[in-house]
Amino acid sequence: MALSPEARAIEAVLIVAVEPVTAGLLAELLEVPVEQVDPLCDELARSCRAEGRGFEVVRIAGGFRIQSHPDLAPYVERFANVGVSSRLSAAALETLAIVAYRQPVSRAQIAALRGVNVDGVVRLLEHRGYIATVGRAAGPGQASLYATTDAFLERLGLDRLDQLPPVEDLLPGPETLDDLEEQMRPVADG
Amino acid sequence: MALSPEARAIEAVLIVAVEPVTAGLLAELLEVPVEQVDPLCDELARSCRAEGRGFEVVRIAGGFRIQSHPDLAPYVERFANVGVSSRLSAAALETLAIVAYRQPVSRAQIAALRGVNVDGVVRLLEHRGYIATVGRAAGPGQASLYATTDAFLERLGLDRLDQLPPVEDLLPGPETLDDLEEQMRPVADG
Amino acid sequence: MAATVSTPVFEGPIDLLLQLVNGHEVDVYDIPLASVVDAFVAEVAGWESVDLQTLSEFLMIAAVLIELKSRRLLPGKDDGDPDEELVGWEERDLLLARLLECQAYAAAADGFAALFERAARSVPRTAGLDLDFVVDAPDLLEGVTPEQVAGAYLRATAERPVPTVDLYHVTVDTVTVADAVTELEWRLEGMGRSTFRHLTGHLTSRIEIIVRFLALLELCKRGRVSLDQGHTFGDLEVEWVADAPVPVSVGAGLYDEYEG
Repeated sequence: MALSPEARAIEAVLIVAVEPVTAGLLAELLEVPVEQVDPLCDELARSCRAEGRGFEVVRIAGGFRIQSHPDLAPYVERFANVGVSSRLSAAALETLAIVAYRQPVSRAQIAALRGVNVDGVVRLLEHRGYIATVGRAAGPGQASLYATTDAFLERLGLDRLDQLPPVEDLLPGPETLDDLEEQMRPVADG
Repeated sequence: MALSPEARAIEAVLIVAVEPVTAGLLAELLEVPVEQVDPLCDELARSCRAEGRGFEVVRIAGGFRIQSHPDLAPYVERFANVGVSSRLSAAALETLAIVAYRQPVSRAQIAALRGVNVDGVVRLLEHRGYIATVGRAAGPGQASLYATTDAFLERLGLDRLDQLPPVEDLLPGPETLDDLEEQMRPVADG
Repeated sequence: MAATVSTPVFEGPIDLLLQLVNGHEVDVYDIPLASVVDAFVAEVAGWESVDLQTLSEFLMIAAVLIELKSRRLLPGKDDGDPDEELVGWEERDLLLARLLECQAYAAAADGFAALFERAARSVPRTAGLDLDFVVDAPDLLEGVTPEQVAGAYLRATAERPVPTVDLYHVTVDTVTVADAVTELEWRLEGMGRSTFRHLTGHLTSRIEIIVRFLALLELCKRGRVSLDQGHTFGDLEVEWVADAPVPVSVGAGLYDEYEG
């Protein structure tokens, strides 16, 4: 089935875009109501799957983009610079997780949680563009507050932050928690 | 009709590539004889036409590339003029800054500093006239060397390059100062 | 964590032990803590240099094990109202809460690694605009100053963070009992009487509630309020003692601080 003219136009725009294009901008370019953009991009994504194209249309960091199909990673690897060198350490990943879930958060708050100095790790993450300062805490010292960036979403392949699993789901299993709670219930009458 | 696995792989590579990819390189990536590349690219180009995709596969000097379909030029032009972005991305600004302070500099040198592929960004900056090639590096490969242009100086309201703030003056960076401030904060506010 | 221990029922890394205990695969009852500590000390003795991270992690896990074990050894109580459970919460319990939270973030970090890995299999199209297109877009450098260019250069070239000497040991984000005392004095003076649930109803974090509880105990100790609890696990009634002696000034250092 041939693509609709609007889906073709979206594809052409995504082919020349260098970062995700928002639905609002696509609507403006096509002169269609913004509600129509999602179905059109769906049409586009479906047609890529149906024809078994070498790329896919995905929704990422609040916009749409074209990217190579994951199946074909072995072929495109040499064009991409996302190898081992950029892999984050466990400490960096955990710090990133804390920022992602507790943002906006200060360095001191992260350090309090991790129990170690996190200055170096925070700077590394900032340098990579995964986190950025978004303001300052009230109170003395006015510590910088950090939040995750669109680049973070892009690198994780996410559209929105709320696609991350809720932190509750990451706690040890429910039985374990119930049981821990039981073990920790006060023995005295309070 | 579904694409052959080889045509899919070529499509993925062309989607990711910034510069035209030679038949020789495609043959190498796919591990097929180079004579097979032309027919495969033909298959790909035909399927794009048959399905009425928003892009086409073309052969130009030096190899194959994917580009937006000429029919859709009005949308692409509008996107370029309205959309692309009315300001430089952080990544583009950093790349421009590297060229400004390190010129003449090759793409590979910039990539080494930034830790990511900068081809697209360099093209954008070159296309916008902020940087230009000023020669070629000695040695194998003879990489193009980039420098900033008069237009760049003009946009920044500078007469000469040496009016850019000396970067040593900016050390220690603002973040470092924040750190110091944070570390010297009174112990508690209670 | 590198440290391993050996006990009659378990041999392996200490954090694995805690996971097994949490997951019920090993009963904390069967773990002789002395042998855990002995094994760890023996291991530390073999170290060429002190690994602070491992040491502190061991201490934390050991503390949690002791906590779990002591709870298990004592006769339990149940069916309390969840709110009232807080009454027995103490700093040690906060340690476990924090450990659980850290475990959650470690799990999230694993998830992130998987997402990174998966996302890296797809590479975005970034070829950009075909140069044949005529573009008269607004100046991309509009509003950019030379200083911003310099800043961008520094960001781009700040390859590795410079190691710095850590001068602070206390976090800024503390909820202090002193603050809570002041706050509760002010509120209770106006209200006369209230309940613990009412006083803490607006709070969302456990630590804030606990700090209010400690502040109430402090006020009670100083004779500023009287506390009454109708029945076990009932709501705590708080009454302001209007004719109490003038309070001594509330200063820092008199109270423990709790990290939020």
